[in-house]
Amino acid sequence: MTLQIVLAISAVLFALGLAAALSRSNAIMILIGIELMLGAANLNFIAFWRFSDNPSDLAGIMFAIFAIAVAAAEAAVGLAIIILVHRKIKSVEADDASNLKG
Amino acid sequence: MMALLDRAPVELLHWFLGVLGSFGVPAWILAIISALIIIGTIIGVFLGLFALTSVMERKILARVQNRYGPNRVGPFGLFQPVADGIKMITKEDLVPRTADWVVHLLAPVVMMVPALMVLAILPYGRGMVPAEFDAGILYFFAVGAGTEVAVFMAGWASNNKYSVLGAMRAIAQMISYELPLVISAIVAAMIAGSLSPSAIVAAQSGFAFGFLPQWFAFTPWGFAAAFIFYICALAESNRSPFDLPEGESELVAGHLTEYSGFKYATFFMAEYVGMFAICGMFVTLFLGGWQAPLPFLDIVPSWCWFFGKACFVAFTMIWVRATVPRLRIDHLLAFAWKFLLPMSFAAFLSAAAWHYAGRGPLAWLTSLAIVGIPYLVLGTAFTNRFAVSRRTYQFSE
Amino acid sequence: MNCEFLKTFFTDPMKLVGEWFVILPALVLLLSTAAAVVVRNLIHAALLLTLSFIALGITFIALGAEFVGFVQLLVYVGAVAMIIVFAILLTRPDQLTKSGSALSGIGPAGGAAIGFALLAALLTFVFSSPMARKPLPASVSAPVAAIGEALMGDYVVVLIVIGVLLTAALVGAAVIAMEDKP
Amino acid sequence: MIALIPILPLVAAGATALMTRGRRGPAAALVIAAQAGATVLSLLAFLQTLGHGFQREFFNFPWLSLGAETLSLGLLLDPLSGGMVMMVSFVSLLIFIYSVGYMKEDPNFVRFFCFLSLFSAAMLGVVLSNSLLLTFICWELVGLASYLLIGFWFHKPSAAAAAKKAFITTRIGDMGFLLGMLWLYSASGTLLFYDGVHGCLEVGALEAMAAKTACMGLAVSNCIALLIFCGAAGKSGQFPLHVWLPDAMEGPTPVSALIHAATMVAAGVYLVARMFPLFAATGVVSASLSVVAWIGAFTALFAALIAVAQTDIKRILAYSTVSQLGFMMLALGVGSVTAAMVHLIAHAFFKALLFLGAGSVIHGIHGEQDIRNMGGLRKFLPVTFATYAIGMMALSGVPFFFSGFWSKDEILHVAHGWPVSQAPFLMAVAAAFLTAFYMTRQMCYVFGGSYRGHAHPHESPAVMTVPLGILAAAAVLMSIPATPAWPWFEGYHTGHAPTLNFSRLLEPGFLTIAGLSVVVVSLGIGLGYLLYRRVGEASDPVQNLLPGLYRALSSRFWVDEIYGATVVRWLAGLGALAGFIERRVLAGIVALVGAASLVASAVGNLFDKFWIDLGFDSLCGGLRDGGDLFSSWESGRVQGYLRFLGVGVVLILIMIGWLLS
Repeated sequence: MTLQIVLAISAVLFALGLAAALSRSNAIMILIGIELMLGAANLNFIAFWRFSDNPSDLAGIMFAIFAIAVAAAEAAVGLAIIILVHRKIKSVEADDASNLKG
Repeated sequence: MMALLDRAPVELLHWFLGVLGSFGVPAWILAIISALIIIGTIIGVFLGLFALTSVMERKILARVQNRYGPNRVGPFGLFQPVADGIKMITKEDLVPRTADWVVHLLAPVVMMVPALMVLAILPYGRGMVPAEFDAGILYFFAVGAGTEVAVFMAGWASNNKYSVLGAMRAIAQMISYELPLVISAIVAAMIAGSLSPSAIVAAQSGFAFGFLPQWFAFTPWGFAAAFIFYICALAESNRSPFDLPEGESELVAGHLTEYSGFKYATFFMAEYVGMFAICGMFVTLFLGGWQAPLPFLDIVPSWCWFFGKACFVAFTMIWVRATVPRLRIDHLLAFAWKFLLPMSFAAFLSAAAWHYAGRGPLAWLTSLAIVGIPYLVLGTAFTNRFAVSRRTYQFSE
Repeated sequence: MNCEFLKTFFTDPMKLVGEWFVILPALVLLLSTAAAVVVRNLIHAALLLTLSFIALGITFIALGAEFVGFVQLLVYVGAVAMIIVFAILLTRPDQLTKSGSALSGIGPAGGAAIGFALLAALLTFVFSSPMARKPLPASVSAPVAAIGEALMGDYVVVLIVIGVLLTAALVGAAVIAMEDKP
Repeated sequence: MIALIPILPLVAAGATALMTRGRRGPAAALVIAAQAGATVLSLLAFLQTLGHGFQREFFNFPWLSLGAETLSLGLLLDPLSGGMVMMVSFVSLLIFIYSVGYMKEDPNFVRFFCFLSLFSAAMLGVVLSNSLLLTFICWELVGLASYLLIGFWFHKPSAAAAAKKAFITTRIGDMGFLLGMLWLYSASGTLLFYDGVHGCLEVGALEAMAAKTACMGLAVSNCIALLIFCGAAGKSGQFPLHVWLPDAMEGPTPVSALIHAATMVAAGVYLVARMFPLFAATGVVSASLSVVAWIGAFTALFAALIAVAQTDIKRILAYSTVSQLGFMMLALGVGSVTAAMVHLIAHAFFKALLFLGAGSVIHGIHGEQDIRNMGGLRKFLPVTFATYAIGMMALSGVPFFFSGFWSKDEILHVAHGWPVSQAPFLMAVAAAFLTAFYMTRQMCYVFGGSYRGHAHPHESPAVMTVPLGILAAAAVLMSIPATPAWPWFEGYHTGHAPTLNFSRLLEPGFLTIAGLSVVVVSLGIGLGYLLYRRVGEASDPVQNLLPGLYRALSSRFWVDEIYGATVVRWLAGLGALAGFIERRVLAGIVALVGAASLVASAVGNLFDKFWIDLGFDSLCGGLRDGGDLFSSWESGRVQGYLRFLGVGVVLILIMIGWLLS
């Protein structure tokens, strides 16, 4: 088992998240895509920690923990915004929220 | 003799594996067999407890309400669960036509899996922990979070307004009560200095003055945390007075409305096993786990103490169910966010003070003050807020 | 009754089942994620996403980061997945199964094309880099105590900042989603 | 201890910001107590600078380290800042007290005091700073406080617009300031004024900067000085950036008095005075100082002309402030820091007095600001009248007993001695004449004749009249240290002990100038009185004089021409032209479009108004077309941006891969 396998898995996960964020028009799906990309990043952190020569250096683990915390905060605020937008314009399509468009 | 009895389950397992080994069975197969035996034993014990509790609950409730309860099947109605089980299995499995049947089918399974999985880290007796690892408490809550998904799946897949509303209520309630639950558990972990359940049990060993058990529930912060944990445990397992999600008068049966037959039985079972698991966690965290309450009672096997205590806690839950009326949803959430959460923070601070004040009489005073003052303030505020006043009805004229 | 198998399974699964213990949950992860991305029913997408979060957590555990795995399960399955579900139910109460298929601009093909291009680029890097061919070192572990020490030691400032961030996010989310007072 | 002077009001501002609207008493008490503390400390600092053989004191501390570079901040106490800090904190204190009465009925009383205190802290910071960076920070804070206070009644659209205008116009100047600061840092390696050896205003750095040439034969020091002067001109309302100052009168009157008369607008003058060594690095007749002198003189005359045509009591004072600031700049430009600072401090007192008097008048007749609706207020507001008259005489430069006479005389004197040209001197004389004239006109309108309004005038409460009295006393007493007979200020700034010598009054050079000035002032006042003596008796005196031009009266500048026909025709024509440029070209275009269109408008004035319009139309059309092109990229679709991002990431990855292989 080499680092390649894990990195390839995380690359696929990231690409899937990106595709979700780019091609789904529902704001919630965009948010989900972003969460997936963050998850892929976390997988990379863990993988590099696992395959490092000095596993007592916990930087990778720490980064993953903090990234999870930040992602949770992001999801909470993002979904709150989506709910608010839905209340104002009765839609969660990202393209419908264009009141500030020039 | 007594020591042997204490270790009886382990010795039995080793003896059996030894016999198998003497027939030349390879080690890795032995390991798998050993694991399967342990898992089977635990599931068997808990399902037996579930059967016992379901009938005992009905009998206790009946006695409280001045009735007899089930007394037809077997001696004292003890075989009632068997009859119930046969009925459940043979009943028709109804699935609404508009339901999302895959999710509808998966929901009880998803409900059962975490309920059984959390049993893996409870220390059942001296040296009897199925899976011992560092972050055991974290594991308990992480896996337990799966229940919420199951509840949502059940509610949504039924495609029924009552079900969806019941599921949403249940999830809101679980999320709200999970915070104080986890924080009060962390309080115990903090004093024990470890997230491992067996280390927490070990930290509660010994007796003060030779007879007082040094359980966490017998300290000011521990008592507060245990109380919060207990209330939250009631709410997490959707038991009265927090059983709004299935409040029959409002929501028929909440997310369980569209379930029948074996699926319903699975849900029912999962809820009881979950309740026992959380009782076991309560015992582990605050009531000294498998340790005897008095020094001379040490002769009773440790696993007996664990199950005895867990059953006692379960009994108090039934008792509460029989006596306390159901809450209203806004009161329920306000109670979690405005009382339990601040109180759990107070318990947290109190435990820190206890640790840094040297765990002596001074520590008693300070931690008592840190827990007691917020309790008085918040309690007074809440009593005034929800004081029973004369009810007036808009259209009463 | 101390079960070596279960203990080893959770703490050093590599020893027992080798790399399959990483690859199996990873496969579940990728399949469920792919399904979540393409499925039209939002609720199904959310449930599949929950499954992929669980699989991701197990992958972390399989890689030896037991603590991070549990945190992932607790936070994502217990909280994030649930608020996503809440958001879905709150934003389309009467058309639960309406697909989010109204696509904009260059459409799903464009998004997928960009995704594939990125994937191709990343995989080229991964498979051409000599560093990535590094074999798995001997078993490592990150004991919870060490993580705790690090959190309260070297990373204490970050921890506090994250705490402030989470508090701000909690308050902010509550304020944002609050009903306007008439 | 010096640091406490700005910190006290800052703390008070912070504490007040946290108070609720209802806590009027505590807020005012806190702010005034803090300001009083700052005043006492300022007095101590000032007394310290009075001591014989006083050396400048400073302390610096590192603020920000970027690699090997360290940015330091510091505080400085020398005679220049000592006198200034005394004036600022004292005038602020008086105006704070006055505000208690003036703002009594405002619902946002607490907010007002919070802003005032913030302003005071920032202004004291500007004065005491020993680092151009700290000066800039406080400078911007002062601008912010000014913005907040001008727009204090933000529900009035005109106030909100005026606040924006003030902020944006000064920002154009500050851009120059910022550029100058950056250039100074790169040229001298420090932003500290003095730190013993390496400060940017000390000999070594100055010589280095004066020796290098930037462009068109200008020394680096002069370029930097000119850039910094942009900032000073913006703050001090020098032509062409003066347009915001009259509009700033939309703010509450104490604000006009404090910020737009006494302190903030003087900050520009103070800045030039502080940076004077840099301006004069290539000699006292450097290119930068010449620009300062010409602009100062032009502004003095130009603003005085406009002031003649105004009818709003506060606007007249505002243009007068612009004009007086021009005088100060002129003094700096011809090389006399002392004359500028004397005039600055004297002006601060009497202009604050005039504004507070105007505020008292406005307060007394319930918010009316048009002088045509006043008249005869001498009887109703006796205290205000008396103090206002003192202020007016000080501003006009009535001889001997008023500070304005001596300080203005000093400026005329140094301008006369400027070797480059006599034109600024003549402009200043004309401006002095106009000053006396328009102040007399205003006095006649407001206090002379009979009352023409409808409200019931009443005298203001003691909390307002007492500060008026104190300021009036100061306006008179300031004449003592300003006379050439006892050149105390000069001695204070140069470090020599002053001696009392009346014979200096009789020197021929001085006598000529003083005589000229007396004549000019008498002419101005006399002419004004002659014309406006009976202004209150007829409903519209102008109509009586020239009924044929009555229609032109509907617009208020045309009033100028009628006055011009009776006084000096060319003068009025110039006034109208100045007013026209002011209103139509500068106010509209400069403030909004910015420095670039200033050039276009100057060219446009030479040719034809339509030519400008045409040019602008095509320019705007081109801009719009370009905007359409870019806005098609800005689709407002968040996913569109995301896609660009994704494509960008892929491209970057491919590029990295290509570079690596």
